[in-house]
Amino acid sequence: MDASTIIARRIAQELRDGMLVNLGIGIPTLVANYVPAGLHVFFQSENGLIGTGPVPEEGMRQARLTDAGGRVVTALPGAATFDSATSFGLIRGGHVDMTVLGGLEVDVTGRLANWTIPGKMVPGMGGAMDLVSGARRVVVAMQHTAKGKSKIVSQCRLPLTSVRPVDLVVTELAVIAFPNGRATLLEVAPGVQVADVLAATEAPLIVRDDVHPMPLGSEVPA
Amino acid sequence: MDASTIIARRIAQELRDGMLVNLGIGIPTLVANYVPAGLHVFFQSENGLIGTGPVPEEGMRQARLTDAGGRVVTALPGAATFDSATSFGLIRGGHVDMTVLGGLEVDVTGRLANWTIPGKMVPGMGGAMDLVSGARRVVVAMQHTAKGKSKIVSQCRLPLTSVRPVDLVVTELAVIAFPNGRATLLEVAPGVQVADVLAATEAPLIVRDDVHPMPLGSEVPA
Amino acid sequence: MKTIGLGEAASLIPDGASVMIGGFMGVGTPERVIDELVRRGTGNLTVIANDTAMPGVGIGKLIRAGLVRRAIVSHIGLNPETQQQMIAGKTDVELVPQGTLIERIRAGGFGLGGVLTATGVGTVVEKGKATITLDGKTYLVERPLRADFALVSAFAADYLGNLQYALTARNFNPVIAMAADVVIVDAEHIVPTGVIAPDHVMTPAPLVDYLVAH
Amino acid sequence: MKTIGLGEAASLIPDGASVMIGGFMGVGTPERVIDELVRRGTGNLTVIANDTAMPGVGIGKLIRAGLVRRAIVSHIGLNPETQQQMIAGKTDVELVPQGTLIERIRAGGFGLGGVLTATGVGTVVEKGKATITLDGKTYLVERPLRADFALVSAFAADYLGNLQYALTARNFNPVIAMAADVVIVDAEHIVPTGVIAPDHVMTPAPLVDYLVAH
Repeated sequence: MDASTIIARRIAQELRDGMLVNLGIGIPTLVANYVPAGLHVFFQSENGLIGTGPVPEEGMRQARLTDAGGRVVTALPGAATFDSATSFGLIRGGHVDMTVLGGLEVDVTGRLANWTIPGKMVPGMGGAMDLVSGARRVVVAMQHTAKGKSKIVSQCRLPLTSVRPVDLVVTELAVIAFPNGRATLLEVAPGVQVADVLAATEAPLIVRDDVHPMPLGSEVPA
Repeated sequence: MDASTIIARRIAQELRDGMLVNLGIGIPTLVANYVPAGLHVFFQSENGLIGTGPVPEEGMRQARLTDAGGRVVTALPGAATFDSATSFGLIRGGHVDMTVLGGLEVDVTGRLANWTIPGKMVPGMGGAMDLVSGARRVVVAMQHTAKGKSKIVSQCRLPLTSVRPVDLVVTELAVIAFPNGRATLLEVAPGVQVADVLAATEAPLIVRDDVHPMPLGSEVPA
Repeated sequence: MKTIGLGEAASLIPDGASVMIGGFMGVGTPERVIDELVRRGTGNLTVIANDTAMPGVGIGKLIRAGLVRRAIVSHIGLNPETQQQMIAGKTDVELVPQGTLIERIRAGGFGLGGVLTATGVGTVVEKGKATITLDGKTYLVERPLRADFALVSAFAADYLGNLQYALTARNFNPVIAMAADVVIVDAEHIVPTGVIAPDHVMTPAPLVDYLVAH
Repeated sequence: MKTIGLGEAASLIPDGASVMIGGFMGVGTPERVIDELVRRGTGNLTVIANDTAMPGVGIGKLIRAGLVRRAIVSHIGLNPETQQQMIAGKTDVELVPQGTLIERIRAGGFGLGGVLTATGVGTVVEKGKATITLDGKTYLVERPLRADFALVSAFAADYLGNLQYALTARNFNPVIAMAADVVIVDAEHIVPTGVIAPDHVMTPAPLVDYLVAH
């Protein structure tokens, strides 16, 4: 299983029936492919849609129906559309139960940087700052390292997305939470040892006695 | 012509094509009966309607279609409905070109009191404070006196609706504006003399050289 | 979203709860839920709504039954019973300009710490409020309002909980549906999922906690 | 509301104007009006919009033509040309969190002096902004945005100017239609008055100044 699949499948285990969930671009989008059977989850695209469905069949594209990445999608029965002020009211007002975003760095207290690399990449924060500040639960989906360097760091070098700590970081190696403001290892990926995670992580991690393997659910066809 | 008719017909002369106008309960409502021929005016009910029409024919009532006084009305072709936040966005944001409200007192600088008589009547301000603070043009429709006492006063004794001065006061005797923050007599009703107005008015009035009779338009059937 | 009976819906609301209620002079108010609260005698309520309607209509029923301890409303002009209870000290009435009231509720639901408005500056509404002067203009800092419950009246609800309102019965309803911990909806029509087109949904389903069964 | 030709519509907008433009990655952007601005070379514009789309798409056409002096947007990630112009100092880019951006535009259109939001507190977004601490929580005071023109893309407009948007092409459009001195609408369909039902009107007619003729 590749890194993205591990991350997406693990995060899908966080879904609960009736949740309103916002998925960022990239790995987070994949989470929608692994919704556990029997759950009804609402997916929001922050450009103004709840009930985002998969990409349409050939010949059935509607250019006015896109996700937050600008990709043409479909709408599930019972979908709702709305303007951007309402969309961010849902986000800022805590109506989004969970948001899944990519990350560049997460510090030892759970603070996320994910919107710019000064001098290199200035894409802008888009909706990320509102999502991290406002969603009930913030989950970061990212590879554990970039170019061999840990993305879970003692202190963020990059500009923060929010001072609010995230709730969970899921990588292809580990699941990390931040109880009492300290990065804590909860789970390891199948075949990964605690020592592997510690070796790959810059930030000091509290290791719980009950570190266990990630639940990945059963694969559901996309 | 009774007082209400004079006031309503005079105020109708202030209407311009394409205006969005909010009419308060009472005399202001009558203004809609005298829209000059050839003008298309949008009337807003602040409970969430633009395109408010007259009361329906017998047997055609729709209980979910009311004006700001709670009266069952109709909607004209091209009407629009919206929630209260949007309705007051239109008002506060200056999209309402003219509002016509009743008044209890207007002071010599044009400040209006129209929402409460402490110890006697506590109806609440409803939308009046937003209308007076936010509409582009504020016109007060009221009788010149109440129980023989002038309602145009040196200083309001009643709690103010807004510190923003109104633009025009129309009574059954006179039209008064507030250039440079001073009550100024512009027009008198048919058959009324300047001296009659001065005698009926507590506030000192500046009398313009060119005081002229109120234009009342031609009566348009309701 | 869960579908429940009328009695069960009303039983969720304890004495002393804060309750936002849709409606403008009784138009767009969930009458059935109000009737059930009156029947049960759920009291000591804080009601946040545009008005208290007329005696014996909509929120006026709660007033008449003496169930409202505190009302945050924009006016009570058409309900002399509210005025009497206010003067008698039975009901605290906080009068808020209508545009400010709906904007405070929206701020509560939209996650804002407040809004700045010129409405009420220099009037009794200013009393006890922070003001801020920006670019030479003074504004009141108006704080968000939230409630334990929102009692929403809709024209149609689908099986998921998407809502549609009709004509001027919309008023406060979509805004209060954002601003309460528990949202209870009474819909005139319940329709299968998909019957309300996405562009016509006025309150998205995830905001609705309970739909009162027909 | 006045119906005018495309050329006349674009000619209303002078060099140096501030322009709010609807759309999200080009979806819901009035392409015809943009094309005409490019043809005329209307430059030195301040653009307020969610993003600058992609190179050669929507607002990306204005960028490519070098017509944008200043952009107030939430991201430019999919348009490297905007990034290049920013680095070269040709275009000032002010990045604003998307939820804050739309709320600032709304405040401009809804007559608010600003809104208080926790979004951006403790980040670079806070720089140069007033903060206010209420009940122990710190908020940024975010000021209203307005523009000389709003360029709105609608799905349908009726003869009076009532507008309806479709699906995710709605985005910023109904909000900018409240926040500009002059509102110019390009609608995919023009329909007789009454064809859009009152409950389906998303922008009421009095907000629209000009409708581009078909």
